[in-house]
Amino acid sequence: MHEFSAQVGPAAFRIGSQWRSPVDQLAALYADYPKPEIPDFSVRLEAVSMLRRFIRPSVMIEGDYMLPDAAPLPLAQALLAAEMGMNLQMALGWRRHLLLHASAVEKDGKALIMTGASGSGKSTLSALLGQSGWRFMGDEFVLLDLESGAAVPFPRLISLKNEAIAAMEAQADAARFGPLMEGTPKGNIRHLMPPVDAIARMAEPAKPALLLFPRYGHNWAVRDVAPGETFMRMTQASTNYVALGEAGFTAMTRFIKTTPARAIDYQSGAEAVSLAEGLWEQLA
Amino acid sequence: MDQDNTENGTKTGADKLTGPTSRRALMLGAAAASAVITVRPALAQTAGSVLNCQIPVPGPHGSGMNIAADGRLVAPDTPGSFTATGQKYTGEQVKAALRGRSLPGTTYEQNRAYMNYIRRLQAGQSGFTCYASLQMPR
Amino acid sequence: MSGAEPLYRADTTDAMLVEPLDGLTLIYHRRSGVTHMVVEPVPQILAAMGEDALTLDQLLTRLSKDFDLGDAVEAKAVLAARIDELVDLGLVDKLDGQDA
Amino acid sequence: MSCDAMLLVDALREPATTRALDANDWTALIAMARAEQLIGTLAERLKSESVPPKVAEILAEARINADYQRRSALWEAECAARALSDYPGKVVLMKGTAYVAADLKAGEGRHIGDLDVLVAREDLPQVEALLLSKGGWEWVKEDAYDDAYYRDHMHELPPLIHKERDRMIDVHHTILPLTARPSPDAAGMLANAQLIDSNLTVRAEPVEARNRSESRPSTSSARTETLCVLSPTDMVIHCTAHMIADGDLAGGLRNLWDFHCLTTQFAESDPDFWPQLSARAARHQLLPAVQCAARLSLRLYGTTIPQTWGRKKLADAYFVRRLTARDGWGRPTRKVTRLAFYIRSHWLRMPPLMLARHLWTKWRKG
Repeated sequence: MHEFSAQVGPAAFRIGSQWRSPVDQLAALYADYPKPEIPDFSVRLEAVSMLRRFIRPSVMIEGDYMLPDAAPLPLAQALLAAEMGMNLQMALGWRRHLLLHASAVEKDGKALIMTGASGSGKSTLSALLGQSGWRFMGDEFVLLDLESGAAVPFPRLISLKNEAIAAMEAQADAARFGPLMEGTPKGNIRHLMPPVDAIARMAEPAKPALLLFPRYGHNWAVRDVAPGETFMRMTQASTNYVALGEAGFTAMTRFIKTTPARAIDYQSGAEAVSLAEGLWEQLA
Repeated sequence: MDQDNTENGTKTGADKLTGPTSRRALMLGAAAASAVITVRPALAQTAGSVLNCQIPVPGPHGSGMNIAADGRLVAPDTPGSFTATGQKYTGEQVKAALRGRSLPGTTYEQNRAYMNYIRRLQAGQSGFTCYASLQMPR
Repeated sequence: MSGAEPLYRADTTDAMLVEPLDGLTLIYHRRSGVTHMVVEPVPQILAAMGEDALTLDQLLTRLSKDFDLGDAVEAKAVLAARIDELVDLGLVDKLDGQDA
Repeated sequence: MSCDAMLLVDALREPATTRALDANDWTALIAMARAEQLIGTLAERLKSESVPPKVAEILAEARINADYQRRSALWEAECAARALSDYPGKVVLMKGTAYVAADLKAGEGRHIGDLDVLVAREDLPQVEALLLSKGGWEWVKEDAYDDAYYRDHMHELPPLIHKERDRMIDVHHTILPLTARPSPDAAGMLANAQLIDSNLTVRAEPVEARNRSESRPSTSSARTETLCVLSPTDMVIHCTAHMIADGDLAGGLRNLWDFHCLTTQFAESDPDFWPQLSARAARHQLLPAVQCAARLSLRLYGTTIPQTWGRKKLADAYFVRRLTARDGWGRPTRKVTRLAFYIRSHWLRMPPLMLARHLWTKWRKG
């Protein structure tokens, strides 16, 4: 088994692979991240069968925590499999913070948190803001401290999809991109290493100051979101809210009550960045 | 007791000394309309159970009224508003509309008004539970 | 037992965390670990019940001290439906009636 | 790095053995404990050990999760009790839910999945109807073959799932498939089952079937205290049947840990526990299975068992090989041993002709 490990925010992962290539790719992309002594989670990339290790190799994601019915991916997409495996460990296993399926950036010690359905652009938006004066905190999960309510970064590799790939290729250092994976179940995917500063400061939390529900592909618009709707949406955007019980309830209600929320519709990344910055000036 | 205090009903409702003249009307709603939504674990909510529900536009509480562009219920003769017949949309149709498709049989403007109406649904109104269940991130 | 009316009793107040949220009320029920989002009249019903076991009529009387319930027959029907809902969720216990 | 799950067994038996572990050992131990669904149990066992900071975080997390499972399991039991409040017979909680409901050591940190209950066989239709109509449960699958198979040959109803809560309930009427060779006395188990709020005593006094409308505690209508658990001896026997006489030993380390905790706790409170267990197991035709479990429990977890039971059997070594077949990545190992136990489990459940027919039908349906 080829082995790789890295620490992302408060969580450390080790990845075991029956093939060498995914581990080499991971090692290159996670070069800036610290190596843990003891990982929190184990993820394994395994061949569907002995034969499929060599002939049309197919990668099964396994690990400490798994969902049934996971479909295998071709070896060329093993990097995606590893990322999915790590996300799954967080979604199913993490209980140390209230976990929100959201992206976040930071300025002046305050966090702008963005959440929405797949395709809403929350990931791209956090990457764009991370290139323009904000500290990138994460594009997939935001962790809320159960005691203080602070947002704790989880700056894993940024997972760029489809049109977002070209948009970010125009902005970020070419050396920080992973291989382009075409035709994955989520379309084309290319990973981008977060800015060096984002990784160096990944232990630094920020106070939630604004929550946005971005939606890509609609005319420019800003809407108020009622706290009740925000609450429902956030509980559904959290895979551990119910498991955390009272601590989760307390953290979630505090977050909803103290963080202004807006829904924004936008047609382009530039439009979204200016919308977000405008609302930040006004509300944060 | 003024209206602004109603949300504190749990803590203060029973203790308030209010004479019959100052009693406010309790919003009882209809017997058939649920007054409770229960939070379900996000991962346990399977697509199947999400997609079987439906949302009427408008629900019984707004029958006979029009829907304004921002989704509010307005009088039928309000300029710029859209008629609505209580047509029911499935969770799947609304989910697609949330992703940018139009609700079946609607014009662009009408679709936006209807979707705004759905977004404004409150607990207890027909369709809210369905809408809330569509808010799953994946 | 034929004429006995059922009694209802809410779970104790420290069994629930109640958070008003802009017209809605969030209730975290400690024993089940479940969160409910409720609207009027549910918080008012729970407050009126306190920790006592009440018949529907007794509850109606308590509520009408604070609120105008409109038509009494209609109010009782709605109240019965709300109480059934709360019993199903385990926030209110339905006790066997006692012959008075 | 240790090559099998003896690392986990050692940590559970004697927490002080973890003081010698290095970072790799800890990593392996945690992966194994998660794979065997014993991470919550391990967290409880290591509560007062000083462990590396990262391990402390992982174990604290496991405790949070165990609390959640405990809360959900008890709530599910309470919901079932409410749905069955008009059913006059005993409803007996089993396995993990029973251990936490009765506040037993075996329940501390334990992983709990579905809700398992035991009711009288002749009452199955009534219980099923109440769960479907009043409780909000529904069938998991509508499949004539599986349905008929369950009803004709198994010891439980086809599984039901709750519409809103997405949790399963298994309603059993005995503790082994009807086709299995030992035939435990299910009626006897029901007769000896005790209300949860009565302190568990080894000398189980049969509880009268309650008239629920009168004996219900005044503080609540349908809490878990209106439910029953098996008597101590029967609880141990069920745990054993589940592990040795039925299953393919999947989850065996956890089941054996249950056995260890239950017997240790019951023997501490009653010096006559073991002889009674022996007599009771014989009555249920499960004495050899209970003795096998006791020997394995002694061998792995250091359980104090009667001296006459402790003589090693050749087959015990194979059980140990199977129980500890797990590597430092949490992967199952020893494929041949695992397969042998899988075939054994089917062999124990069914007569050969029926086994062939069962495997054939499953295979055809793909």
